[in-house]
Amino acid sequence: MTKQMDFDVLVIGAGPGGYHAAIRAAQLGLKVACAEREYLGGVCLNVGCIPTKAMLHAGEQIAAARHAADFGLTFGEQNLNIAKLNGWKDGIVKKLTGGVGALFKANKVTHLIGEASFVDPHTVKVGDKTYTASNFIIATGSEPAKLPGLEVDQQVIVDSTGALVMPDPVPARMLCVGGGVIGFEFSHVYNNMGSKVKVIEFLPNIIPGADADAVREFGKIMKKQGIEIATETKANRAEKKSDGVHVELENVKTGEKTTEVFDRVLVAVGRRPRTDGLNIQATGATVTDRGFVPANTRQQTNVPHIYSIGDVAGNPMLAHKAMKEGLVAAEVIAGKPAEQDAVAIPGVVYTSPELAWVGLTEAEAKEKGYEVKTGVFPMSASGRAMTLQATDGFVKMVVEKDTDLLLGVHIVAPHASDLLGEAGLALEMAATASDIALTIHAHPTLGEAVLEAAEAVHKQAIHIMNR
Amino acid sequence: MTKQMDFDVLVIGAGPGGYHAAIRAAQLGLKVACAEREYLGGVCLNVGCIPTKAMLHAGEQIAAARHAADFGLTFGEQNLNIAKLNGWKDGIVKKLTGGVGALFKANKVTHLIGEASFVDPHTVKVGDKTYTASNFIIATGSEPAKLPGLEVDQQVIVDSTGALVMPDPVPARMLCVGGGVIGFEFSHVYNNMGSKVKVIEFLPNIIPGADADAVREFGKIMKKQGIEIATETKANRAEKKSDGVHVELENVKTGEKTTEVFDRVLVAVGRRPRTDGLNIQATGATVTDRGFVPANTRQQTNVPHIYSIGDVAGNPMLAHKAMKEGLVAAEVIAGKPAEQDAVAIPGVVYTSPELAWVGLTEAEAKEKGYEVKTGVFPMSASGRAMTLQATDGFVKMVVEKDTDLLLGVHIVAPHASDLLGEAGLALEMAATASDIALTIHAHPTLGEAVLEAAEAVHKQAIHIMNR
Amino acid sequence: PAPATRADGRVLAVPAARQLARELGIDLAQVQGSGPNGRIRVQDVTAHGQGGGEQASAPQQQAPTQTQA
Ligand SMILES: Cc1cc2nc3c(=O)[nH]c(=O)nc-3n(C[C@H](O)[C@H](O)[C@H](O)COP(=O)(O)OP(=O)(O)OC[C@H]3O[C@@H](n4cnc5c(N)ncnc54)[C@H](O)[C@@H]3O)c2cc1C
Ligand SMILES: Cc1cc2nc3c(=O)[nH]c(=O)nc-3n(C[C@H](O)[C@H](O)[C@H](O)COP(=O)(O)OP(=O)(O)OC[C@H]3O[C@@H](n4cnc5c(N)ncnc54)[C@H](O)[C@@H]3O)c2cc1C
Repeated sequence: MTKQMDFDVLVIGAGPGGYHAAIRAAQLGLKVACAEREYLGGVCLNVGCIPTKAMLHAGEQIAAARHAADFGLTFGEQNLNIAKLNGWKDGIVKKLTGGVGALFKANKVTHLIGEASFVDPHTVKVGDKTYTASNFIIATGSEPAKLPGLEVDQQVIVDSTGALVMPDPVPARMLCVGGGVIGFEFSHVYNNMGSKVKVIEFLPNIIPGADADAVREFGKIMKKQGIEIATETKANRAEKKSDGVHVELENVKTGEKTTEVFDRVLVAVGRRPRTDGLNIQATGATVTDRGFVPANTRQQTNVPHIYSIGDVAGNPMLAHKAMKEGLVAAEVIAGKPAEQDAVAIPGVVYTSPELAWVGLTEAEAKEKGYEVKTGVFPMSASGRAMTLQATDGFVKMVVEKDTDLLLGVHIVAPHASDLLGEAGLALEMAATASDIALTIHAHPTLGEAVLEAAEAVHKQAIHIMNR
Repeated sequence: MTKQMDFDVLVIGAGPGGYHAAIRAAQLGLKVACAEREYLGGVCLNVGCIPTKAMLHAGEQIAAARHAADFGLTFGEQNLNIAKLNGWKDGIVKKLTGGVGALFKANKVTHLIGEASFVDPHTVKVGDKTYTASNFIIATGSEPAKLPGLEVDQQVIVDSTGALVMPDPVPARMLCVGGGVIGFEFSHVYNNMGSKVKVIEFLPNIIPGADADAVREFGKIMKKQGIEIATETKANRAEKKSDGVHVELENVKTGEKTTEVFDRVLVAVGRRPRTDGLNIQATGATVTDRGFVPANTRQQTNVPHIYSIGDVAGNPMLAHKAMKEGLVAAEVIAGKPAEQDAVAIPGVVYTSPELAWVGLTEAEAKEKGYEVKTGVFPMSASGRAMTLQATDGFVKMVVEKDTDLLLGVHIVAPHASDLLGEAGLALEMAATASDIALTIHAHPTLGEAVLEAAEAVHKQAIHIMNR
Repeated sequence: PAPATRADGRVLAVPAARQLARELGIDLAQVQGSGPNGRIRVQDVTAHGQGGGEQASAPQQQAPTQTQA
């Protein structure tokens, strides 16, 4: 690497992609800086993955206390101190973002505070200083997409960041515009905390990208828990009045319009890549019309010393994809033979039960020309699920017919995200359904449902009849 | 198989080993009977795995309600209806054992009610009828070991079966004699329900068989939760008096004796194989002095048409081992190339956090001559664990130094049993730590701690400093 | 040479490969594994069977068409 440069690598953005890249590059002996204009940990730690999971846990504990009556445990009146709830969540965020700062220090990553803007392909400006580097990693992430007619004020009309602050009192009526992962996580939180929640989705199905059977099961369970779901529905406009926000909803098939009143409206209609202020043109790196900065499997843009990772590099916009890409970029820069060669990137909706999947859906597998067989095992037949009072859902396995090769695993179950570990490793190791079926799974565990789904592929599940 | 026989296979005992064997044999087209003298589902469903997990869940919900105050959720007075608790647990057991009955019917397994006793190598007597079969599978399980001086009355001095019925009121002072898996599961339940619990263990360490570091961490956490633990201690005798059971305890190193008073004493000092009434001598099958009926990896005893599976066949006495052996025996009888060739049999203590492991402990690996490296990742550095209010514990990975081959995984963490799925599959697939480290794990999940432990093996964990 | 066999006698093979070897009557210790550390995969057993190293005693399974990614 060129001697005169200030850094071997300068990472722009300290989200999960950026901080993984910076730390790994430092571990590999490179001189590293990471510029961040807002907060260490990016969207994920500050206003994404982590605070939502804290809120989800709190909501689930409220539900759990209610269900405890089933086994004879009851409580006098319940009180939720909302200031304390928000503070607890903020405390977790602070601990984790502080942790990133400490890791930067310990790994000798220079933390540059401020917005980075390219001056030329080897120079950025951060605040009023300029820095040169042999390599740059663009990790500037994404931001919520906007919806015309529903202007976010972060009080009554909120995006995911505003929704993270629970108002006091909890809103009685809540509309979630967008039936994707983020929309459902918030809907689940607000529903458990006492809001009457309605989710609307423009497309015919919620949770786009997930397996159709899994989505059907998931939707059924969310409805059973009290969430109203309207697909093929859009929100045209919202008007704030004294009795609440009046939202005009339209059935996109019939064109029928109705107006409903809510106390809080969440706009969760997707995210878009963020490169504003970056002056990326100064580098010559390509930006697509949708604003992404695409990269090859070594995370290089068309300008080889400029790397792009995470949400800004492309879909799926998920933290663990950003992390993987961050590690790959750092290792490639350090001369290691790294590549983003993942067979599959898992997805999770952290509701209760969770919806989690990795690999191909049944429909995707068929589209790709695979002849498939499937195996399904219902959680209602799991002893462990019964003892956890959580028997909704199933494990579905999609397998290539001739070779028995695992193609995808789709789980609606308590702790589904924990069960993904096995499924993900199985896919990466090119495992077959037999490999899973022949592996002893501890009893009684939720993982036995994964085993039984693999057995069901061969029509040899034990705890259900195989058809 | 001989034509004149009543059955192709006659299974003795309908525990998890027996009912798996019977159902798989039927799936493979054999004519099957299963004799059971007490209850479908055996120890596991009736007085073992399942009811304990129900009680553990109930206890954990009590603890969770207390911890909810951390995020601002508080409750008025709490009431535990103990009759309802016991009834709820019994309901789950009934549903599952009823399920086994239904599966027998659907798979056309003939259920013979009564104690089976061999008449000759091809004939058993059940009640006053005799049946012949081409093959027999002995799946008669095990029963609690007794401790001289502490006679079980199932009221104040109980074994695991008596301990499953929670008395009303919950005993104020409880002694658990035996610091193994079963002892700790009950201690955890009683502790969460309000008992002051003391565990005594004869050996220098609790949870024999588990990794020493994991056991140390686990013991620390149990103590923090309020359980008193005394190792190298035995109970000599118990005397029931009006103010409770007076138990003489002895420090086995110093010989020092003290007497302490308890309201309930649980004797959980292990289990022994059960062949009484079976008249196994009539078959010529070997029985060891400790009462086991040993089998080869095809589950055959020295008499080839007589198979032995589960607890009665040998240690470890675990339901999932029994199930695997049941499937193997059934498949071998059906002429399939099955073998009990498991690389590792997982173990779990279903407390909160759970202690779960699969494969070799560090000490075992070294004993076997492996040069090992290890990687440890603490749950306190896991974002997901923070949101679950459960940051105690760690994931430890034991790996062969030169080859990076995974040898064992030891987990003290919430949902540790769910994380075992990945670890177990990895061992069976002969995976390396790199295979796990290179696999994308969803964020934020507890499984990331498994990933990070694998990275730590290579001194490349992201969220801790690597030494 | 059979590098998949370890000093402690364990043969490094995935569960489905072990099953297939039993089905075909093939001694895993004779199979050359193609994975890391000589780990034996299903296709290694199939290839060994077809290579005539051992006489297959049962109908052979279809070889997986897709190799490890
Ligand atoms: C509510 C919500 C919940 C989510 N839950 C999950 C989940 O459970 N699991 C999951 O996998 N994903 C989840 N996501 C998505 C996840 O947050 C993103 O995929 C992830 O944060 C992307 O990481 P990143 O490093 O690419 O970018 P980001 O996290 O967006 O970080 C980019 C960083 O770059 C900084 N930056 C931008 N431009 C500049 C500049 N010019 N100079 C300096 N700094 C700059 C920003 O301030 C920001 O800190 C969630 C998202 C939301 C909104
Ligand atoms: C409190 C407790 C908790 C446990 N928790 C777990 C756990 O979480 N996970 C785990 O893996 N293991 C656990 N175990 C161990 C597990 O229960 C046993 O390993 C398992 O039940 C063994 O299965 P089996 O089929 O070999 O025998 P068993 O379950 O013991 O069943 C044997 C059956 O045979 C019947 N029988 C015996 N003799 C005859 C005869 N002559 N004629 C007819 N019928 C006969 C008996 O009535 C019985 O139903 C636990 C055990 C206890 C006591």
